Amino acid sequence: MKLVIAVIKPFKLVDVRDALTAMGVEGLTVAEVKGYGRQKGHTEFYRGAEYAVHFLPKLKIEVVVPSDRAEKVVEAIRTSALTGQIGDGKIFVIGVEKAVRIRTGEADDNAL
Amino acid sequence: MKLVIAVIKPFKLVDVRDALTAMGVEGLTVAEVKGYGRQKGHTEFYRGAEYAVHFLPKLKIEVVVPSDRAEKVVEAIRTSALTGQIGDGKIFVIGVEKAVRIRTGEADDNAL
Amino acid sequence: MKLVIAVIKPFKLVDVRDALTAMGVEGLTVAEVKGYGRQKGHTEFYRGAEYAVHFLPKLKIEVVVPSDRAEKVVEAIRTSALTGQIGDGKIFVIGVEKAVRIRTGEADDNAL
Amino acid sequence: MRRTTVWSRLIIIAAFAFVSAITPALAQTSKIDAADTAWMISATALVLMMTIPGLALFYAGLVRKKNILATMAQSLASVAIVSILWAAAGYSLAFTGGGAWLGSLDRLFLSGMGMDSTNTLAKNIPESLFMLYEMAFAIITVALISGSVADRMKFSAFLLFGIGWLFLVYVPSAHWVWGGGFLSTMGVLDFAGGTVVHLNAGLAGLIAALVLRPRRGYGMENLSPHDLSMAVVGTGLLWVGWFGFNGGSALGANSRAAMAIASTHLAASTGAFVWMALEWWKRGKPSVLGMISGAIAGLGTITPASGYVLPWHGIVIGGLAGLVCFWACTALKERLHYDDSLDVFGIHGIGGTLGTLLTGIFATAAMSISSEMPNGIGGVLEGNWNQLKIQAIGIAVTGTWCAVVSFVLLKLIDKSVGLRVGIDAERMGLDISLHGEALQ
Amino acid sequence: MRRTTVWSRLIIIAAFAFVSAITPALAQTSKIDAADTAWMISATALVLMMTIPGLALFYAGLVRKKNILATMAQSLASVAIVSILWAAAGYSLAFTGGGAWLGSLDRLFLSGMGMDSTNTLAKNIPESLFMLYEMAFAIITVALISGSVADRMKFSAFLLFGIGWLFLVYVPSAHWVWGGGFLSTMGVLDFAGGTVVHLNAGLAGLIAALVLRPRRGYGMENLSPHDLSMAVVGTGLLWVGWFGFNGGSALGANSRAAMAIASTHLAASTGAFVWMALEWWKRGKPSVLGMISGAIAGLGTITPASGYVLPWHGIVIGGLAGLVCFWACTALKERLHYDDSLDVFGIHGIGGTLGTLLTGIFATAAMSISSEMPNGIGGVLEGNWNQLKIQAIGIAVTGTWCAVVSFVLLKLIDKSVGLRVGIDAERMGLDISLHGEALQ
Amino acid sequence: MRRTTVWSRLIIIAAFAFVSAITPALAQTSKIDAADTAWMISATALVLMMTIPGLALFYAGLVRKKNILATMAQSLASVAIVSILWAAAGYSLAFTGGGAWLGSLDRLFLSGMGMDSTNTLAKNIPESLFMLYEMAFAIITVALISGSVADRMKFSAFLLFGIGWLFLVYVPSAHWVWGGGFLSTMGVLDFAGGTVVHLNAGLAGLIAALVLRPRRGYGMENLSPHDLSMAVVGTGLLWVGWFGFNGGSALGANSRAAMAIASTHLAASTGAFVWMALEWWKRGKPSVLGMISGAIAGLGTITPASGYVLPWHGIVIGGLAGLVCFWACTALKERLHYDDSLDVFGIHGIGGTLGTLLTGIFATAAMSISSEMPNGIGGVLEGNWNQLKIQAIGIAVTGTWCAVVSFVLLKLIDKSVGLRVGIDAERMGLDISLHGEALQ
Ligand SMILES: Nc1ncnc2c1ncn2[C@@H]1O[C@H](COP(=O)(O)OP(=O)(O)O)[C@@H](O)[C@H]1O
Ligand SMILES: Nc1ncnc2c1ncn2[C@@H]1O[C@H](COP(=O)(O)OP(=O)(O)O)[C@@H](O)[C@H]1O
Ligand SMILES: Nc1ncnc2c1ncn2[C@@H]1O[C@H](COP(=O)(O)OP(=O)(O)O)[C@@H](O)[C@H]1O
Repeated sequence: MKLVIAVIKPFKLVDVRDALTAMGVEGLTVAEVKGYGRQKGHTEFYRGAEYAVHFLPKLKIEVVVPSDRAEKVVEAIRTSALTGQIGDGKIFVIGVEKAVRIRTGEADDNAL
Repeated sequence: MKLVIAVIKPFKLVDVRDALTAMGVEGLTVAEVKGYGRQKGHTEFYRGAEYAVHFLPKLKIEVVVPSDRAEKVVEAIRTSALTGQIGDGKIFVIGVEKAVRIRTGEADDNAL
Repeated sequence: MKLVIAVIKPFKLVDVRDALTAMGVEGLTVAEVKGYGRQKGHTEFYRGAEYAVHFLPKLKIEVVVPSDRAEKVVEAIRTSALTGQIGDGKIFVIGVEKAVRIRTGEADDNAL
Repeated sequence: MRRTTVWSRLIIIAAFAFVSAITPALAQTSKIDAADTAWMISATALVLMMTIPGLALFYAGLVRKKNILATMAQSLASVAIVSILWAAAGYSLAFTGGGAWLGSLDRLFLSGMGMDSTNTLAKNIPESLFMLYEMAFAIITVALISGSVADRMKFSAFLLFGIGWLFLVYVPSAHWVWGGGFLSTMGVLDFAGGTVVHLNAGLAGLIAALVLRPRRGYGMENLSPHDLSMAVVGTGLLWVGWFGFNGGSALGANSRAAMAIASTHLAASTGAFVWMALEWWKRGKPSVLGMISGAIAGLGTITPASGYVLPWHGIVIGGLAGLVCFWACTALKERLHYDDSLDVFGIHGIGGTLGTLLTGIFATAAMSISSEMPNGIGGVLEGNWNQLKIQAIGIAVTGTWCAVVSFVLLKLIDKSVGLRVGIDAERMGLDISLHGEALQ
Repeated sequence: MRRTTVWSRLIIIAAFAFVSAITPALAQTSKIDAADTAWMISATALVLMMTIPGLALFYAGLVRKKNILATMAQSLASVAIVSILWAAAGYSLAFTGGGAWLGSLDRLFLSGMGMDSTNTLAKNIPESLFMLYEMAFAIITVALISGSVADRMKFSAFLLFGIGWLFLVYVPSAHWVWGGGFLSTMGVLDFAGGTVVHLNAGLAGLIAALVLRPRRGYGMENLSPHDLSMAVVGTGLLWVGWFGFNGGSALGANSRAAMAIASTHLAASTGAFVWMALEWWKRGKPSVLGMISGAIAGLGTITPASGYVLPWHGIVIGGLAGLVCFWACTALKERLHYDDSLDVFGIHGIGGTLGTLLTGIFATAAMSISSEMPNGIGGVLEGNWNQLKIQAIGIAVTGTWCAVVSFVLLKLIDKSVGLRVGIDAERMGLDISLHGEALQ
Repeated sequence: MRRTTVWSRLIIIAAFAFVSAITPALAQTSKIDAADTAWMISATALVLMMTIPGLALFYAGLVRKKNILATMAQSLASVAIVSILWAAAGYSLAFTGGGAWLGSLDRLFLSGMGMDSTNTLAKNIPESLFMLYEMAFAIITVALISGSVADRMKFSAFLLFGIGWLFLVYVPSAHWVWGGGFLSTMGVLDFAGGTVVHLNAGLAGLIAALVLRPRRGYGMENLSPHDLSMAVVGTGLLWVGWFGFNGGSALGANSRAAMAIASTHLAASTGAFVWMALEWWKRGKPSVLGMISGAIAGLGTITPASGYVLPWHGIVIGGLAGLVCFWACTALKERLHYDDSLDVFGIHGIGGTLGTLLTGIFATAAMSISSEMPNGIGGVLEGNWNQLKIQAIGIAVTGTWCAVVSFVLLKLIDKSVGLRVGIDAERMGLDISLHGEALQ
């Protein structure tokens, strides 16, 4: 199995989830993160003080899928999260050795 | 070493932590996440508007342990996080190549 | 490529980011997490009630880098996140099979 | 470019007003009552509190996190700008001189308003206090509109709209109904602003919502409130402040003020209860948002009637308010498919109209006795069907004028500075994109 | 099923009251003082502000995030429902007619309350105002109880309890002490509600907490407050509102009101200071929760005494309040092992009792002079030990009645609709499970 | 060790004061006006509301999440401690007896203050009310200072500083300007506290900020506010409360109070508008923080003038306030490199000074007529250049004394208990490290 990690723009979550469910991915986990990269932040003023905000709000999606579907999932996320503008984010794929569904104890592919 | 990732129901954190410390796991990291899966969410009304809430609050526990203990840790988490109801969550195991304790520079198993 | 995960003390973020950009790492993702470990928490009183707070606020930095640079990155994080006091945190390295830049579709090292 | 336009306009208005401030001033004196003054100062403070922080909290509590400060900014700016313009010309045009259509220029920049001055409309308190009290009404009316355009209107556009709307809609209709204008001569009963405040704000809000078109993601994305507890706090302050709003409209510390507060408080309570009950029955759960919506609906609806009805009428009126406004914010809104973000129309527009009509039904002679009306005026319940007709006319006139002028104003602004922020700004949230700051 | 029960009961009550509203009405007239009216309107607004948003914020700031809206809902619903019932029958039963046990039905649905009506208990202000002022007291007393049952009581059960408790406990004891009932004839001194408000609410809260049993995880899990800053804001509004609560109980704009406010403010300050000092000394750190707890303790404790004592007595009484309530919320609570979620008993129950006793000690003849008591009444400090005995009787009677009736009521509701939410609902939080909404 | 020092000192002060409370008491009686009393009670409540919850919210909304409760704690503690000390000796030393430098000890622990007592400075209201009203001023002045030292000062050190500063700076300067001291005899015009409140607090804040040195990370890390919406709410309450602050300084329910409120409200509005406009022009975006900063600047600046000028003067003064304070909080602050955390100096210090000078320019004879000044006093606009000189002297005297004493006090405390928390405590946040609690 593979763990597909995608850092995307927050407002793209719905599109990505729909794309994934459309291809039968039944579950995923999302976390609010802050991202630093080529996309420049903005400057905030507070009376006399000026602060450059480099970290931008992003969402990190984590989804574990059977190895053979990883390719498709990555592609689905890429297309659904795409705006074409800087800051769209990244997708990373990592190998997963074991998966367990807590409720049933089912393992690996059956756990997903 | 293995990175054990567990997505559990929030109110199970204490049980899981106790189970892990009981077996000598001295550290772990927790993050608040939102989960999407078979467990259905609920509907919220705001005057005329109706919103279906699909993402439910979950906790993601990350703990790195020596390879030989991974099995036991997974089992400990599974039993302590179990309620038997849908939405109990998942456990994933991933290989870790290197671990370092920042304070001391100790590496790998000694760093845990 | 390698995914370098570092759990650090919140106020060290700026130092770490500077150390990484200094060595040419152009992007990273940060998440607010709570950590449990050797560093002891504190006790909070609320009128009659007394609560022991074991989980301390930490930041989790995730950065994916070309395999050959992983060593240096780990070292850079270690030195920049170091205070020498308990609770400084950990660094973990995990193998990444694939990376994609959503905006361009560039893959692997070019995606970073 | 855009900004220059904004300023140039502001400057023109200010300049104009200042010049004309040189006109000779009049000073009328009369017997000022200390007790009435004591209560009216408190009432004025209460009505200002309704906008800041009351309304600012109520509205901010209903939007998403990224728009909380921008929403509050609209209430804050309404206070700042309306106050200055009210002193410059608004008060004079609305409340001095008895023209049928508009007041006089005698008090431009409050010229000639001295220590002993009083206004013939309130001989028992200092004119400066009367001016302030009415100012607080103008402020909240403009601020109320911001709820309809929340999450998408340009701050500059809102300011321009507020300025134009104050002079072209609020000031005239306040004069017609309260300043001795033709509607008051006609006998329209509007104790504290069913038409002038609530109908006007609600209708302007609806027009603005329609012209601006729905928020991005409306109907698809989850646009639910970030922190409803802020809205609850705002409701509390609005409710308490309404004692000054309706009670203060008696312009003195007397039984009428107390009676108005009694019917007001009971209407708010019943409105909250009915809306809660309806949700419980239809959706299985009584929401906090429902309770506060019902309370505000009850308060807005009783407003025009409060000084003319018996306390228990407040229970009936509040109950109807909860029922009708609940229907307006759910069934009606769904049918018509407009995105009035915070339901200013569904609650204030509908409530103000309903209340103005109900005033024609429940008005009680014994309660409405005053120097102008020695025998008081009764409504349908006392056999006077004519009053209901008069009330309807008042609604029709005020509503038509408000709708037309608001529409034209919005179109003009849209063509010039533009009404709506860009899609990226809307996505990022107005706090950052318009004001360069955000909640963390 | 459950809901129907709720509604049917509400309807019955309403119906009953309405029918009897046809009884002939009496209208007494007398000299209304404008200045007193001015202050009492403000005082009424202040006391309403104590509940919304004051208490709503104070309590919401002490619970976990998932229960914030549900906690506010209880304050909101208390306002809505108590107000309607107070107008329907509560006021009439508590404050009209001089029966030893209960008032009359003369003012059901406020029938016969006209412009010039006054109540013999407050001849100088409009009766409608007196009714509203006392209404605000009834509201906050019921709302206070919600703190004890926070995080676990069904909303429907709370409403039913509030309705029953209002008529069976609050109304009678208000009549006994303030409405000319047997306790006032006996000479019990309770200026603004040590027994009627604080002892009653605190004791009912304790009983409810015991019957409901502790929150899930009490003693094991971390149940600490989500956002204490809300509680601080609530405390500020409660403190300021208390000027109307104690100062308004003078029922006029006079020295007595000012003196009552002086002792009240000093008691709050000293209570806050003492609690802070105790925590600093015993725990090494002075907590903000400690300061606000001490302030509320001081305010609750001075309440019955405020109109009868000298300003500096306020310092002594406030100091004792901080000391005793701190002990009650820590040592005592620990020993007795009950889960009174927000310490309504430890602060209001204990404070109200303590204050009522201290009134018997510090009462000063020179301060307590009034039309009813031309020579005023002194306490132990002025050699009148008997007063202390009378105060104790007042506490015993009020407390016993309150405890017994509250217990029976709770048991009845438990058997019918059930008092407590299910375990899943409690875990998910009451905001979502009971009201279908939540903070984000 | 540290704590003991704190307590021992507190105890000594209390003890001393109590002993001397045995001095014979004087009781003057005179004609108390109910209407004036009605308004002044409300005004007192409004001014207390300015500190809690007003200022507590305003300041808490400008700090980082980890310091929100600690910031509120400073406002709360100011209320508790200043109130007690004011009753103990502050009031007596500031407002009784006509010494040129200091008042008398006649009212230690308010001894002799009876039902009918009045103060010669306010013969128309109960002395207890006058004492409370002035108490609220002392409270907020001390609380204001906390903004300068936010995020780094020890709670114990702040308390000690507050206690010393109250008696050594506030009490004397209040006596000089308002209590019949030499500055009032000299003719300094300060209606509601340009020197006594704002200049004093702002200057003390600046000194404290300098002595404490900047917050860790100042200039490097992002120290931006956690939740500006709290600051907006605080601003609303401060604004409304200011009606009591400036309007109440007329000490009665009269035209002067109304006029003072008119100029006050217009100054706040213009200040907010100007600051907003400046930011829009210089930075491209009008911030909410800018608007509220301008409003507070306008309010602080009009304070000394409010009772002596015409309403439209408020617009001019408020505009200048926005302009000058914006410059002070940006350009000036940058040049001088001090870390006055929440700009108490830039807004209150500069605003208070500016306003006191402008009072010497805009003072209008017709407005300033009073029993003491039968013909009123005009300023430069009416040809009286001398008044400007007198105002300058008032500023110089108050400022010098405040600066010197504040500096010495701070140094003494630094040497004894220490002023600043350790670096770890500062990093962890004062909520946890000083008070053992935190927002979640
Ligand atoms: N090397 C990296 N490791 C982990 N996350 C990264 C890395 N580079 C970028 N990111 C994440 O991707 C987000 C977008 O990257 P950015 O360089 O800003 O734009 P783009 O993806 O279009 O090149 C960043 O905000 C960050 O959260
Ligand atoms: N394929 C997946 N990848 C990552 N997280 C998942 C995946 N499937 C489920 N989860 C996480 O596990 C949680 C529980 O899964 P769900 O299907 O709702 O119930 P159950 O675990 O009992 O089957 C989800 O809310 C989500 O956070
Ligand atoms: N085995 C582990 N797996 C994952 N995270 C860990 C583990 N051990 C520690 N951590 C994280 O590292 C943080 C610091 O560890 P701790 O033992 O407190 O101090 P130190 O790193 O100095 O030994 C913890 O708060 C936790 O977030």
